[in-house]
Amino acid sequence: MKTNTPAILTGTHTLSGNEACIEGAFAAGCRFLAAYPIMPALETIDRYLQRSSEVDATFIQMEDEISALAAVIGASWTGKKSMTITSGPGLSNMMEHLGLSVMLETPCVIIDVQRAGPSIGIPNRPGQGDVMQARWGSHGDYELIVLSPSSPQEMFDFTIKAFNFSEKYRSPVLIMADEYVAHQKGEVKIQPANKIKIEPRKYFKGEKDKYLPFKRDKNFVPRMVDIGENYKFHVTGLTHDDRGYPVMTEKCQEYNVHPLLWKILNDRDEIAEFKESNTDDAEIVIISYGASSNTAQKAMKQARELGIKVGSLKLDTVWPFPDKKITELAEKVKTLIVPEINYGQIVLEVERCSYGQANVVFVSHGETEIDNPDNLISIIKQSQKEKQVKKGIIEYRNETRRG
Amino acid sequence: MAFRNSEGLKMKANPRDVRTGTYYMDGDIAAGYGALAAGCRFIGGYPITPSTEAAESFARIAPQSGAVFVQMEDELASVASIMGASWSGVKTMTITSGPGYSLMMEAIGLGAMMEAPFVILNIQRGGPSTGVPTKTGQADMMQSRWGSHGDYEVIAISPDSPQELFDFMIKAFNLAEKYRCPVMVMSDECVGHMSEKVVVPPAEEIELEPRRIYTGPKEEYLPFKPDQDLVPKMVKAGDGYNLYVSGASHDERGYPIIYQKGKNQSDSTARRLVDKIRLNADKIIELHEEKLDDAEVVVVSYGITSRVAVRGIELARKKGIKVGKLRLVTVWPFPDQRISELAAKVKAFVVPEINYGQVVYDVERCSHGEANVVLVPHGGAGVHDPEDILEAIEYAATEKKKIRKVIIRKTRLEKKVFGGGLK
Amino acid sequence: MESKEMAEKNVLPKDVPTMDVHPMDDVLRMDRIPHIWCPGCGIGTAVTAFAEGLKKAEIDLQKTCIVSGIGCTGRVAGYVKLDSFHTTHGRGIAFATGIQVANPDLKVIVFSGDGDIMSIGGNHFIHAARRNVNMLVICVNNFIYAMTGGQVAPTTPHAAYATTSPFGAVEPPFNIPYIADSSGAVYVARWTVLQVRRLTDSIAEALKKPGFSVIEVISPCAMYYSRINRLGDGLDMMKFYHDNTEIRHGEDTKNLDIGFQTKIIVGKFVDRERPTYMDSYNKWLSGTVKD
Amino acid sequence: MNPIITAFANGIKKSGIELSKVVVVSDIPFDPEIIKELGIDFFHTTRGRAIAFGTGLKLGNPELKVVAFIGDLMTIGGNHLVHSGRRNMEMLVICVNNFVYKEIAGTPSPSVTTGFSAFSTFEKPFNAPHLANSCGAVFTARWTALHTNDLTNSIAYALPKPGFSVIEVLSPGPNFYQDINKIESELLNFYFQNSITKNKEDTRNVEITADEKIITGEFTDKKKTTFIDSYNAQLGKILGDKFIPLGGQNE
Repeated sequence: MKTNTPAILTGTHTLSGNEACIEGAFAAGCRFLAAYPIMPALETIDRYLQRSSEVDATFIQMEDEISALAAVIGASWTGKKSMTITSGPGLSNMMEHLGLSVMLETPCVIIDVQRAGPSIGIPNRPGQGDVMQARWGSHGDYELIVLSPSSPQEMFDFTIKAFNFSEKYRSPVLIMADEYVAHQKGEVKIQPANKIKIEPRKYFKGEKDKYLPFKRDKNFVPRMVDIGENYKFHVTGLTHDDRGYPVMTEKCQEYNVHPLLWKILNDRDEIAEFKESNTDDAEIVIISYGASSNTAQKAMKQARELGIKVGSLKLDTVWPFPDKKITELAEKVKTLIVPEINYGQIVLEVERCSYGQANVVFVSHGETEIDNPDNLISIIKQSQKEKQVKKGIIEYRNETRRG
Repeated sequence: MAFRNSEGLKMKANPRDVRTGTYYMDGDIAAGYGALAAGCRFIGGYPITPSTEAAESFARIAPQSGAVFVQMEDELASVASIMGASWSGVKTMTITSGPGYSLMMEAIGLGAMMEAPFVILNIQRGGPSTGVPTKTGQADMMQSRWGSHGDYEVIAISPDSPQELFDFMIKAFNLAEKYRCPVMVMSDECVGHMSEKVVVPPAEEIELEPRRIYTGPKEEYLPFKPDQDLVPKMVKAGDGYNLYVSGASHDERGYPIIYQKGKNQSDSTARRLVDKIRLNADKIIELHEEKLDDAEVVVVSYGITSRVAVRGIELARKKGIKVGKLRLVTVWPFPDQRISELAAKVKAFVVPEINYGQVVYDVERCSHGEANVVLVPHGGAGVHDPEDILEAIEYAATEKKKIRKVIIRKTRLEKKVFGGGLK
Repeated sequence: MESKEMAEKNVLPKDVPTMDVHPMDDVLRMDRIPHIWCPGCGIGTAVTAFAEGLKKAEIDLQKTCIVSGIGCTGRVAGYVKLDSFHTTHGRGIAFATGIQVANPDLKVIVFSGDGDIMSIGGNHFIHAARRNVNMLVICVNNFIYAMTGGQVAPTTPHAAYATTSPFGAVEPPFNIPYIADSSGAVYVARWTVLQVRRLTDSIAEALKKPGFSVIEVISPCAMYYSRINRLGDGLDMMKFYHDNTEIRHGEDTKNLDIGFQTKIIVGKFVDRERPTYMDSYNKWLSGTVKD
Repeated sequence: MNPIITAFANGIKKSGIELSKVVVVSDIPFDPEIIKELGIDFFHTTRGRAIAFGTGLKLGNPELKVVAFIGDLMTIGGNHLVHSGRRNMEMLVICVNNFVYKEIAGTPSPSVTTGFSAFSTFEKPFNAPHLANSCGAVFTARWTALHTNDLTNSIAYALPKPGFSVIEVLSPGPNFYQDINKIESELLNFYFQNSITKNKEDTRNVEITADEKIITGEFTDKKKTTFIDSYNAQLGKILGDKFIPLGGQNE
């Protein structure tokens, strides 16, 4: 399946992360956006509106973020690829419907341009404080896919990837960008339409009266139909059987919810993508994602120039977490350094997966350090002094310079 | 734990609020009694199964004590209103379950940021989404820690009986006042709807933590200037302190830093919010330990599961397996250190939870590869089969290899539903 | 089938015609019957009226879908044989807005209760009315949260009892038609479940009307509202409706307050024309909007 | 200073209410200097929740005079507005309506993405006084920010009035941090000059449309039992002596 050409601006452009995200969405076939404006994601809606008449896409500004995600889920069932865009406070409001989209197995994409939190925080500064929230923020058990772009180009690529994942696994997919990436201008290469791989929706093709909305295939993914095709299906947020009818038993809960997790976990090695550099001979590996990976790259280069064997692992996919890769690295290297624009979230996962095999050093950094790796370099040097493996997360607190 | 505020003042419950006596009541009702005994003066709530009985019990007894239950239009309003009430100088809480809890997420961040002391009682049910409203679950545990955006820390405690729902309401209010942060009582449908003996002690036996009220000169008051333990002192709205309290990142005066000049203005708000809990964790954490002296396997559990686990432990002990019990009374902040100590000593942890793995990952994290970690999952809408826990203990005791991942057991239920289990 | 057997056993007179299919078979999900509603509840009647109305309106059922929230009435979607969605509490209208805007060919019905639509979903209600999104909202008002066990609702009449207002409700209730009217709904009616024929006609009429239509259906809750307030069973409530309702078409919506066991004014109050959301949207897109 | 704040400050003074009992709850940040100068308490909450937050403040301490400033025209917090109106919660809501006109030359066209305009251009805006009136508010008024005297009087009147009052103020950019800029003051003038005052007008007729003059004035002024009075009366009736009325007890 290929998308229509007018939606895809093949060529090289200078775009901000926010704009690139919208181009990615159009390229992926997104035709419905429901949102509530919020800093620092405002430019996305601007761009979407500018281009919406060219690509015949619909926009509705809802009264709040709760209804925005509800409308997106509804729209997705009409057959349109749908998404919503928000930032931290909005994502918090969406938590209930994140659960609904998991339960209804509705493909949709949520773009979260993170800002400094908690609560209102600092609307115009970047943060990475919503990463754990993305995984755990709604009640009940679920697994979902979270991608974290670090540049406008990735913002474009990952948005397409997000739509593909959401269709493949019939699951909400989150993109955790941040204010820095969203407002950063950069070169974005857009491939011709025939080079962009688009995952088609998994439609049911059998007889109409045989359709069961939650009958799973061998990968635990059920087939979908659109509203208005005379399938007369029923779906519910209650625990349900294959027909989508509520059944309030322990057995049905197991039958319904357990595969929801495994449809993602089964493919976790495929989904969990990362970029590795210089890890072969490394003694220290910086594990980063999103805007922080820009800092990490710079620090790695400078450290190598100083003769320190530093490698880098950039997580493209944050959830599901690449457990195995981290364990593998921990067994090989002395120290894992995790810089994040928060006060310790993914570092907990790194600590978990390192099984006491390597020192885990956490660096809480601010936006000024995205361009300036000095602090990270000094922490690399400090961490070299550790003689043996310490339990727990090491944080060199004298160097807290958030801002 | 003795409840003393920083001045060493002690406070007893008001006899008017305490319905002293011995009752046979369900956990939800006990929670309502507990909240009133703790001095709660305002509940903004919204009905949701299976937590409504708590609101109903409070609504019946509150007006005679000058307290009020207001049914708000939704959970968003409930939690926002209790924060307002908290700053007006009274103790407040709200009552909810999974879906309502999800709606409260934004405001929990606001509560952390405004450092308003308040309590949220979450009677967990089967999820995700609407799930199984009338049956139990423990799948909101991670949500209670991570559900709102940005960095913050909360305190979460998990009762395992109606008596504890009463006691823990008091404990929760005391913790909230002491640390000025949202405190979650993470109960579940099973405990909430379980009827047992509940003893409501006389008022003089209930110690309450008074609010950390600022008493110095008015002009010198800074609403977010922390004490030694990183918790600031509070005043009431309407007392002429000219308060400026903001949900935006703020300085000690409460003024948002976004509009202040200078880009390098350090944002220390969130740092202190997390530190005030992390650095006080030792004082907050409460654990119940049984038979850990000689234990080779430790069952880590909380809430209703800790009672189900007892049966599994008994059966295992009968078979001669040295198994102990660690019950997390305080789930957040997580007892990193204690788990770490135990990991160095024992062979394995067995973690039964009514979810597909949440707190188990923190157990895994803190065991640093020194002990195996075995998860006994349960999807909700019921509790574990003790046999499953027994088998997990047996397995954990015999497994010789160190396995570097969470070992997820296939339960009887899973085998029954999926014919041998999911692949 | 049962009736056929009964006829064979001579329980029924011979000349009563029997049939193999229930007349509702094509609009209701018979595989989900029996339903969850209590004896004496009025929601079933409302559903019957709705099913009849659907047929009567002669709209394309394939292009019709139904969305419910949570609650007793929230279960309606599960029994109606259309593309049906049982969503989260209060968000039925928001969900339906997404469906309607993404595919304007569809007619969406939101069938839910008073707590769902007016309390937690109040914001979506007034905003969808303001936008005039093309949908029919059927709001069954039983004056109480029945699914959770009888808590006070924003429609509970003043001084009526409920479990969370054990000493009588202290808040005045919403006048649903008034708020719908003032937010911009194009069709507003109120009926009790006693007036089945009028309710059916009203539903059929509203289904064909483009724009945001609201029908409030007053229904007895024999299990909670009537029991807590000692008003008898469902039948007693029907008798009450019979004696205490007055049809006043075109009545000014501000006069439609409902008190505790006071007279209920029913009828069609608002029927006006306004451009729907999609009309305005398309006009705006094509640049013909007055600038 | 923003003219709304000036009117607000004068209104409080005129009403004679003790300043320390006035609490402003807002989802728009105010300049701390303003709050200092006013000498009142201020809470900056998340978007849309100011009224709900204020409800808690009022019920926690019924002596307080709660004023909620809402900025985004009841978009996200619309539900709290209608329900507080229904309850008749004692509170003054100052709703800063920044619905921007396209007609005025030289102004940026109001697009949804400016972050200030609450609605897409083609959507019909709420008739705020009518909505407030229909859900039960006891006092509704609309002024532009330049109706300084009228606005002051309305605030001074509504603040001590028991019940839920809503004053809609037309003003560009609900920004209480800086002085208004040139474009904003032009807009303000435009509002002012295109308005016509009709006190006691039926709220049905005060919708803001592109073609007609903006109707300003005090529209609703009625008496209704407040939430707290109703609560105390109802529970007092049923519980008798056992009942401790709200606001009556001293802790």
